[in-house]
Amino acid sequence: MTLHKAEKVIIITEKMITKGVCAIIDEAGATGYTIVAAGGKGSRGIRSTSESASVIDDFANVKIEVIVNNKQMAEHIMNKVAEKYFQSYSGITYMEYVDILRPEKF
Amino acid sequence: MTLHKAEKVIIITEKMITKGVCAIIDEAGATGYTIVAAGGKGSRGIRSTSESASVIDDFANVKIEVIVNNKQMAEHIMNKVAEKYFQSYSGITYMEYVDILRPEKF
Amino acid sequence: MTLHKAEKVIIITEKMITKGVCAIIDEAGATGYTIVAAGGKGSRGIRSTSESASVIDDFANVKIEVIVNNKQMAEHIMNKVAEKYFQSYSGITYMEYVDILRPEKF
Amino acid sequence: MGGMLIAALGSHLKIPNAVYQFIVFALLMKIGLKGGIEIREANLSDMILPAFSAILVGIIIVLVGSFIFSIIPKIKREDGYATAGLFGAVSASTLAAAMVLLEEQSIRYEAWVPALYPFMDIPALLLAIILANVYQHKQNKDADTKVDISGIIKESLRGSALSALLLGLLLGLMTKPDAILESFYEPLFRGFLSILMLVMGMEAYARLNELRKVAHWYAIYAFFAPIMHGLIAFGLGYIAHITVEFSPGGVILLAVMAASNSDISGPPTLRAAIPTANPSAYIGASTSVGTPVAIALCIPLFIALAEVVFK
Amino acid sequence: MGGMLIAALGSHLKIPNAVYQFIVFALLMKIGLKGGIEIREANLSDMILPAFSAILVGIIIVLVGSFIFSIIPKIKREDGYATAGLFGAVSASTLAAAMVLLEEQSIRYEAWVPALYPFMDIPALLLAIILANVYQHKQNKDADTKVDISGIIKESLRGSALSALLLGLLLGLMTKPDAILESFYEPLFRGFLSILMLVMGMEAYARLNELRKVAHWYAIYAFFAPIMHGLIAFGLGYIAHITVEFSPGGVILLAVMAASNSDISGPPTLRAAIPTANPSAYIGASTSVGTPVAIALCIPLFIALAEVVFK
Amino acid sequence: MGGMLIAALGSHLKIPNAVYQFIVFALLMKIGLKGGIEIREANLSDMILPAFSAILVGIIIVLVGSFIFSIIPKIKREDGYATAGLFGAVSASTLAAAMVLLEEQSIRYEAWVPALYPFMDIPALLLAIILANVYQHKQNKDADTKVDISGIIKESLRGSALSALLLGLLLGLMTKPDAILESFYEPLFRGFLSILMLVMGMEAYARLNELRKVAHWYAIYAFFAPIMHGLIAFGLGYIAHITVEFSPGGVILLAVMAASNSDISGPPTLRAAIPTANPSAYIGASTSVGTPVAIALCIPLFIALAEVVFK
Ligand SMILES: Nc1ncnc2c1ncn2[C@@H]1O[C@H](COP(=O)(O)O)[C@@H](O)[C@H]1O
Ligand SMILES: Nc1ncnc2c1ncn2[C@@H]1O[C@H](COP(=O)(O)O)[C@@H](O)[C@H]1O
Ligand SMILES: Nc1ncnc2c1ncn2[C@@H]1O[C@H](COP(=O)(O)O)[C@@H](O)[C@H]1O
Ligand code: NA
Ligand code: NA
Ligand code: NA
Repeated sequence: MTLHKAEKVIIITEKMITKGVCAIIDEAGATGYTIVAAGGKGSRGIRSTSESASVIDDFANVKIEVIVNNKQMAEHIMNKVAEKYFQSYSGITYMEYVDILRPEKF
Repeated sequence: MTLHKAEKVIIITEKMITKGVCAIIDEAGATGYTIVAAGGKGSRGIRSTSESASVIDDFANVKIEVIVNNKQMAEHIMNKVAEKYFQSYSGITYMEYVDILRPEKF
Repeated sequence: MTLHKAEKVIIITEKMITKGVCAIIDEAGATGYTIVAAGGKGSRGIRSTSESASVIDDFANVKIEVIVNNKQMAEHIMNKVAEKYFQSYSGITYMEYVDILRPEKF
Repeated sequence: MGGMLIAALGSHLKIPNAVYQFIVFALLMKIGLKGGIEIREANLSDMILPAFSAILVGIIIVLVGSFIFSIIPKIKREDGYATAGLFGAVSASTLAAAMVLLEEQSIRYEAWVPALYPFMDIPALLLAIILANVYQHKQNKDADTKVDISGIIKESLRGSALSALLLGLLLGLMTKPDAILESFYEPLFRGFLSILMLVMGMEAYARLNELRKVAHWYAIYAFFAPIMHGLIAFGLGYIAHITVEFSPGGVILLAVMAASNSDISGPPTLRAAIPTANPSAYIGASTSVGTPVAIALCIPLFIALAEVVFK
Repeated sequence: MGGMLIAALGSHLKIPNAVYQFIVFALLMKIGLKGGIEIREANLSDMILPAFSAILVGIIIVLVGSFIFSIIPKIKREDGYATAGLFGAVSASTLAAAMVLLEEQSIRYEAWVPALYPFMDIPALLLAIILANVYQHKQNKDADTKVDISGIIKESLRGSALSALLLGLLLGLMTKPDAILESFYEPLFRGFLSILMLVMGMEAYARLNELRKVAHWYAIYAFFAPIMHGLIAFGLGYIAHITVEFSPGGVILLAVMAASNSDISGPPTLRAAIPTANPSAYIGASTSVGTPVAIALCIPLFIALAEVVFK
Repeated sequence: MGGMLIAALGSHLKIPNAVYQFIVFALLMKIGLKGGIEIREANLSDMILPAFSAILVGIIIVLVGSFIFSIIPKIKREDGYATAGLFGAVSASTLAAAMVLLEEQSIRYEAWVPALYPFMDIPALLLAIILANVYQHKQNKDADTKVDISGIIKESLRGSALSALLLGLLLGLMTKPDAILESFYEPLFRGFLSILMLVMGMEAYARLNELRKVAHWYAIYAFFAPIMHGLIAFGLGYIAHITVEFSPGGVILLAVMAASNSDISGPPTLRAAIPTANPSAYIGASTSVGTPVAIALCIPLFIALAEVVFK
């Protein structure tokens, strides 16, 4: 077995723009993504993003992860998302290096 | 304080085979694992794995993370899971390097 | 675009001490954190932490992630949490290296 | 019922999101079903004037609100449009509370009146969004983004709140859901509503903090606007009373709709369509001040007013 | 009720998973409790023939279906077995819809009939799984995996749907849950069912896409199979009517069970036990075509047929 | 109803957490509302002695339990305090089961009796926490952490269970929620309770494993303690019966409260306040042994006893 280097882009942002972020990911040519419900606190206050999360037991953020086999694509996704959304919506994005099993999948 | 290098194996796959994947992890000798509910899109379409997730508000994938202190064990888990399940079920697996606090725990 | 190195601290522990852990994070000077519901198995048994998770379909752990721009702060958070809580509550903590987009945010 | 509003200070009590969503769904289905059944049997011509009044009220509220905020210094224009839009839109829960009160006091209303909800809601949201977008166009002239009106209408109809209401309406119009309405939705109605009121009360308290961070003007607007909006609608409703015998209860409900501000579907719609507006400004004001005023002050006020006027 | 099926096109309306699960649980408990109470008082010998018919129908459906798919070219054998198994299995919601309709039209049936559900469901799933496994054995002869029949039975009894039904049955048999049944489950039954129908309607629409990607044969089978299966069961039920005075309503319900296909417990069971079968094939066909046909076409058809036959 | 306890062995049936939380909320609101309405009309002086008895029972249970565990060798002191606290605290679901049974057998009780819940619950938890903290102080003398009594009281009042009950009480006292109580909470009460019993039964089974890992003494205590606690409370209740005509049903409920152990709010409160105690010890014993004994053995026992004593 050999593992191959790849990049993982992580975007943590408001649930309501999930669709738009996923569209950017698809357009960039990534083969898929994974979404997890999240809560959090950032520069805009505790769960600043949720319309009604203080009383209702809910996570109003999402954490979206994309594995890509190509650093440029990774940076492209990060830039696009930050440009389009992070002025008006709260969110962060960062990157990690991972080892993948089947490089042809990504 | 000293941190120690370790490996983290991540498996993203259909919820329904969680039990089988965890059995492989246990058998491999890992000390534990963490499970998170996830949704996603992969080569098999949006949330291809969920029997009825299009209308019902639910995540039908799981993200399972295992920290191990031994690269061979990590690769063993990845291979076993991919071999046993990834022909019939959708899923991906990859690995990251992490720094752990108490190596004797893992 | 340039990416900057940063540290990500991950803490996986019982849901009920979330507040306390977040207080430690805030005190340490981190700019934010992200929380995800998780289940798991560790040295203290399957989902040992949940008061009533065996029958009720629920995750009783949380996974808290903090991105910091400063390795000392990262280690400080890990130590503080481990010291204060990991004798009486189950939990693990580890660290990863990530590349961030806007270093001034963290 | 109003008394439960401020109750749960500091408590750890939380309502699971799934339950909250289901309660909202059930309330809107109930209003829709009932409305649909009634429209089936109603004289359509009776509905024209009240429906037209609803549209008019929605538009007036947004125009007046936008104007007010535009003359207040240091308020971002987008924030003003969004706030005006939110107060023009309608709250299903406030409306439901008024319905329960009217029934308790046996004040009659045409059962299709609550179904006028979208007639006020959609024009108000739409106008606010259009105004904000036109304003932004003028600011950065190079931008070539067009305002996609039909897209906005579609999105707002597809939102989960309006979907449930319209689905209920349709089912009420086309099928015979009377049995389900009576055996299922009616008994749950009051209980669910009381839980919703509880949630809203806790929410109002929780948002006070947020409100404190934005300009006082929002709080002042949020206090007086519901009363003003309600009175405008009451006046138009009164005209409909004289001309087409619109019932006193109907007039009250129209006024309550005007006084209410959207708590479920409005905020996400506005957030998506006017992303540059600061949600703390409009949500804080409406949730912490506007809604309590609409429920605890306006409903009894308009009932009392109706007793005076229609006696 | 059927009319609500295609309603929510493009809407963002979603039912929380927790609510969906609870509704399914409540429906199955209700059917189980009622069945259990009735079996307590029923003449066991009356039940033998209908129960036996149910088993027989389940087996026949799977055999016939497997045969049909085996002669269609380009269909993977495992997909065929899984589809046949799904159509042999029973849908609690379709069954519940038929129960409500019979009650509305006051057509009497023995209250233990719905409790025959597992008698048709389990043999059908089991047989499909065994056939698929035996087939795979033949393919790769070196493999020494055995077909674990008792394991499959256990797993299918432990599934959340059958667990709830059997639990209800047991409680109905052994305790006196009449009060709870009447005050809690009965009033919720219709409302919950209508919500389930709504979910199924939206689901059917959403799955159409998936269906388009697989062979047309699935859609054709899914359209005709429910009618055929129902008629077979109607025939067997008619024999039971003549021999042991099985009620007309009972015959109809037996036919509806046969016509229905499992929407809750069947898919995951099959997915786990025949992992090589493509779920898009069997789920798409059953959800988008089979279920609507069973509900909107077969139920009225069999009621009409009963009126002709039993007059 | 007790019979459903051991039912669902090995089944995959799970109740969604959101539904579970809502059920608990509804049960406690119902008890609170009813209690509040009744207290409004009750003679306050009638309540003093029973309330005082409740406090006394809570304290006695913890003192006796702590003493018992302190003389058993090899039991960590903190574990003993926590266990005693849990058995001193009250289970809303056990209490509700007793209420339903009393109503079925038409044994009358003052409707404010269930509202005595916090009078026994809070002192018991509080005393256990204080004892454990004082003990720890003595152990490590250098530590300067103080026992924050008012903080503990506040936290326990803010917990979601007590919040819901107190909110219900308040609303019952101050508003007129009779309509909602009757149309919404009453019909749901029994059904929700039966589902809660189901959950508790499955939970009891699941926890047996955990229990096996800790000392036998916990199981022995958990078996006998409910009976003993109930009898103590029955005795004190009897005194109140003689002196202030406390009803026989009230005496039974007081005894059941004492016999019960907290299953919803107690465990997290103790876990947070006595973190060094091992939750497997106290939760295993109470859930797997204490609760079944309280429900299946103590409730009928005390009803029978009341029939003997009060005849
Ligand atoms: N330093 C951080 N570490 C981890 N997550 C963060 C951090 N800062 C922000 N986040 C996440 O990103 C979301 C949006 O952040 P912001 O745009 O700063 O409000 C927050 O709600 C958190 O979930
Ligand atoms: N490139 C990717 N990045 C992140 N997650 C992915 C990616 N591809 C697949 N996944 C996840 O893995 C699951 C199964 O993928 P697949 O087997 O390709 O259908 C998907 O539902 C996603 O949650
Ligand atoms: N080796 C591991 N890999 C991943 N997660 C783990 C591991 N060990 C423990 N955990 C997580 O940490 C939680 C507490 O672990 P413990 O304190 O060992 O009981 C568990 O419930 C898991 O969610
Ligand atoms: Na309005
Ligand atoms: Na069938
Ligand atoms: Na007790």
